[in-house]
Amino acid sequence: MAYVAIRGGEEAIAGSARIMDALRTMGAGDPIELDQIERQMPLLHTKVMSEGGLYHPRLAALALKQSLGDSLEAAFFLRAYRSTKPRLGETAPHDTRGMRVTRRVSAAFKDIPGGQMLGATPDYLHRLFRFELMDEGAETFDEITRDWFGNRPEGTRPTTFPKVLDTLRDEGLLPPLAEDDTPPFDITRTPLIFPVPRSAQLATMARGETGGLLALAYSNMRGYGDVHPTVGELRVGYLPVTVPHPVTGKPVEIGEVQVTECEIVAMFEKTDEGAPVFTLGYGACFGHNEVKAIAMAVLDRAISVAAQNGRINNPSEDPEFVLLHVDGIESMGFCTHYKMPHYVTFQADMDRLRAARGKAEEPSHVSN
Amino acid sequence: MFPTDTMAQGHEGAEYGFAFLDEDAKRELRRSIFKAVCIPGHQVPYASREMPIARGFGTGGMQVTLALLGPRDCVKVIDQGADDSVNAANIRAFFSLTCPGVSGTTLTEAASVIQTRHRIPELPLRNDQILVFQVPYPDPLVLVEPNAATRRRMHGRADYARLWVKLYEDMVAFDEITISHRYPTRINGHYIIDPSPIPRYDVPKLHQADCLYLFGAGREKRIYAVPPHTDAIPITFADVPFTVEEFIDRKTGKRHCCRRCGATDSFLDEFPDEDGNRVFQCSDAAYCDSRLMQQEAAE
Amino acid sequence: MTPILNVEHLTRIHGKGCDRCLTSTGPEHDTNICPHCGSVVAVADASFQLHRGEVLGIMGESGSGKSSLVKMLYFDDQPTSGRATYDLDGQSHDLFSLNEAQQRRLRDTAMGMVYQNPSLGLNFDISAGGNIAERLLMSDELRYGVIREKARALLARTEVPPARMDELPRNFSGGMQQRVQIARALSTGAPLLFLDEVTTGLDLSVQARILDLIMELQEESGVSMLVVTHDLGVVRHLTTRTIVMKYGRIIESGLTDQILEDPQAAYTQQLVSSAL
Amino acid sequence: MSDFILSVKGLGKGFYLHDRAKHIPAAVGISFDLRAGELAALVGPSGAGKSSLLKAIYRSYVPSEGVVNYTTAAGDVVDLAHAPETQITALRRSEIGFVTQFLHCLPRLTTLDVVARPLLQQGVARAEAHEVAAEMLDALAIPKQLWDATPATFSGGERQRVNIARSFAQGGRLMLLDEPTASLDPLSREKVCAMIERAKAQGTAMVAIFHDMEIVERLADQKITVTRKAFAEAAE
Repeated sequence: MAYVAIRGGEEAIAGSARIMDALRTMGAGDPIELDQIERQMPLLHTKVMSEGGLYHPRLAALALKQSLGDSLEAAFFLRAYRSTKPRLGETAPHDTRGMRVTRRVSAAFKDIPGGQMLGATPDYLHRLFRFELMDEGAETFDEITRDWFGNRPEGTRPTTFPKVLDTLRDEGLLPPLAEDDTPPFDITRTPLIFPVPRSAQLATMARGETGGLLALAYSNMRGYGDVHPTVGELRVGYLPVTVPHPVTGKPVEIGEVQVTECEIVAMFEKTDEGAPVFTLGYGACFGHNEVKAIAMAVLDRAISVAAQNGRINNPSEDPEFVLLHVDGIESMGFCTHYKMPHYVTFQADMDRLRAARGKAEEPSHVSN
Repeated sequence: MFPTDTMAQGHEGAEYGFAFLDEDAKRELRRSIFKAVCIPGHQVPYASREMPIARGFGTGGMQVTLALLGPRDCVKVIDQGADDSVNAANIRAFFSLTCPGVSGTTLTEAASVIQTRHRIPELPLRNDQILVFQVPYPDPLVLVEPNAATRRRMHGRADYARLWVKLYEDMVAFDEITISHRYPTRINGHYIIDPSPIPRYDVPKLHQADCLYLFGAGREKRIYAVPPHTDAIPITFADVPFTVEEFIDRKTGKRHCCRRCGATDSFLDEFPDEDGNRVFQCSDAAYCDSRLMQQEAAE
Repeated sequence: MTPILNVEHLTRIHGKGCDRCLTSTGPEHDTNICPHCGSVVAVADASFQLHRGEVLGIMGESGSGKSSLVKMLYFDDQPTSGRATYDLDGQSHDLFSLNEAQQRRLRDTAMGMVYQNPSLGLNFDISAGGNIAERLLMSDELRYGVIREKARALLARTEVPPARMDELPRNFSGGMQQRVQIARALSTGAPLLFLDEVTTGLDLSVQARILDLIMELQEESGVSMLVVTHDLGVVRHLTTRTIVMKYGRIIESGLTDQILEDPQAAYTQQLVSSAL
Repeated sequence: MSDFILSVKGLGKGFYLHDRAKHIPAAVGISFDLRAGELAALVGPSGAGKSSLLKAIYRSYVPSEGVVNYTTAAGDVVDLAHAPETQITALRRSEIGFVTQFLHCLPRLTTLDVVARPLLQQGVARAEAHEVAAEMLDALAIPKQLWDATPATFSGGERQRVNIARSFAQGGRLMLLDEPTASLDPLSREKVCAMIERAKAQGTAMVAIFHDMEIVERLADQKITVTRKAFAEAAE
């Protein structure tokens, strides 16, 4: 009997878990190594850390392995793990001028101080299959690696670069950076009660789901909005992380995290001081995820414009609309929950429908 | 004790501390719970943590329960009134995994904390019991106002006319108030709450109860409470009485009864049997079982 | 006799404002934007009284501050400075020193507003009757039968066919939407009504019928009205006294026939002669 | 207490047109006193400013100079030239009437309602107001079948008579009449004159302009000659 089969859920769950595990292992040859996930799928791997809001390369790889490669589920593992850990300290704010840059481009200027640096990007690669990758061996990997290290361009390129936007600031085309010592809004310790400060806006998007951010930013780009961004600078690299020493209080470098950062320059606006200036949108996230950083920068700008004008014209400009809907863990979870039983509420629905139909069927019923 | 082998993550249990959450998180939750009890019906925001089950599956209720549980507690988990539906089983397994020492039960009268989704048990709860609701939408005003900032202002001013307008429009269209569950209920004369998707049948149980009711919304990050001996009045018109599901057989004019235990005083699940007949059965499995046991003992 | 509404030195400046805003704007400077700080002086030092049962016109072109004035009195906006007292049943309410809940209560029960744009005054997603019901519910009427009857009677009085009371006002003509707004504004029997360009944008024949309706209702109920308009015809039809505004200032006030037939200020003369 | 209902001293009216920076010469100040039941006729050449002075008494025009002392039913003396607008409004509603040739009325009201309206505004019961209105319409020979129609559809003469009916229905202590008989046929003119005589007999004081000197001679107790100030004098 179908209804009774639902009862006894514990066995059903145990069975389901066994099938999932079998799915992961049956006929799959050698188990995939965590290192392999981290090294051979770095973009997927860092996306999981970014959306999970936890920079833990090893657990991120484990999460991907355990979730059968589902990036939302994997990010979810990291988030849930976070909930069990106390907070031991806070890092100081980091200046991305100190980033060890592996890629930086500007769409605004041909020549930028330090030069453009294309780095690793699929942007200009043809999406044509390289069928030989179907059959690579360990020796092929070694060969490619040797070739790369052996033929690297000569010279002493710097690893850190000045920010492109500083040039615009020097010229007065961008407003000077305002000194602001307000501690940033901590979205992991405080719920969003609107209106929220910009730091809450940025933090929420920094661990937002790439696809969600992209969809909303794209709506703005396509005409449901008018940010019209120019990528002032997009950089990818490694940012040293420092924490105050527990005893001396001096900043100590404890490692580095991979970060993608995007600053967009948007249409200029009038200021109280008179001369118009460009406006900025900022995006940054863990790992190498340029689409996410650009989308975030566009949304940051869109929300700020609306806040400034006191008028929301498009969904992408509404902080509540954007910030409450870009979190992948929350949206995925809520979508999933509709699969759970809703017998009671459906029973209640039927009761109301029958009552309403009963009224409608009564011949004596006169609509008033 | 709970069976511990039903979760895929089971073998990792040792990696986690008592009640899963870190102590700071639990302390924050308890502060929010106190505040919610002090201001009946007010939605207290809190920094909802991610749970290892998905949003929408009861993460809010779980966090409240985890903040309450101590090693001497006895916990019961129900979903749709049943202890062994998949979600209830899953959450109970999680408690057993992460809360060593806490005992589990399916008996309503034996539990100190009951976590529930969509039902209030048939057996009246005592003043030493807490019922924790899983809440998908904490704010009844979402029906009439999409903007959260505006809704907060409306709650502060007890500005609820638009909810009544919704009832008015219902009456105009159907000559009935068609809200079947999540029935807006006014607490202590001020705040109106969404009592979670319990059926209308359960709403009167909130009023002047002996037990404490706590509501946890994980995704929406709100906790609220109906303390013991507090007014909880479903909103309606002075001349349109609030009604509950009656399970009247329209052919016979009599109330349907549970096909297992014969109860005529419980909320019933309705479903087709193998022959396609509509049959009815207690939604509260523990209630149904205890009636059956009493009947067996009497025979 | 005390006036029902006494407005003293009401000022509204949009922007950060400076101490030269008031002396650098106005009709004599031909602007309401402060040249020193760029703030917009919407209303400056406006004082007037509305007497019980009186229909007072506030006339001016767009940007004159007439709508801003009424918005403040209806609590849609906050004044920068100034005072207004509302005398209700012998009790005087200092409008801008009330707390938000008191203001809302007063607005919901003792004031009515009819906006030019019906979408501001009506909820288009609920029925015409529902819009009336909302006001009645705000004033604590919780009997469905009574609400239904009152809504029906009010709509009938404002000539909305009873058969349409359960339809959404978004499907109504502009004139019919205004009738619903008027019914809603009148629903609580408030002794004070604000009308903001209520006939602007309607067909001439519809305008005339709405004005007649308003006039009849005024005579029936004796409600005091503040009628904001740029239309001399509306002023002539409805009001006994008129205030003329320009760049946020009251530049002239008087009996309506005097304002129309013997205007004193240069601006009013121009306004009247250009309309004739 | 004065036994005058109206005491006008040095009332003059001129205009200043801002856009042309031009003074329009004013009517010379006039003075006269008026008792209950008396009619003062303003006479003088066309363009001398008779209408302007009449409107200045009613305060449709702002008087340029002079005093217009009116004794109210309650016995107070009010200078209409300077009284607050609310007081003017109150007096217009209950004591002071103005009759022009032109009728402004609500297009939806029936003729009977148009005439009864001022009484209704004074708070007179509907039935009683309609009775008085019917009497007035009857006296001015407006055919009964027209009473339910709106005057908006009437001929000029009919409208004028409806307007007069309305003013006399309201009655009052002081009536200001601006060419009430102009362009009426002889029969109607006679009816209006009779009505004026009747009102006088009932004690209504009146200030009137008639283009027909015969009527002036017949009805006026005093004639006030209005002349225009010399241009040079006005421009000072």
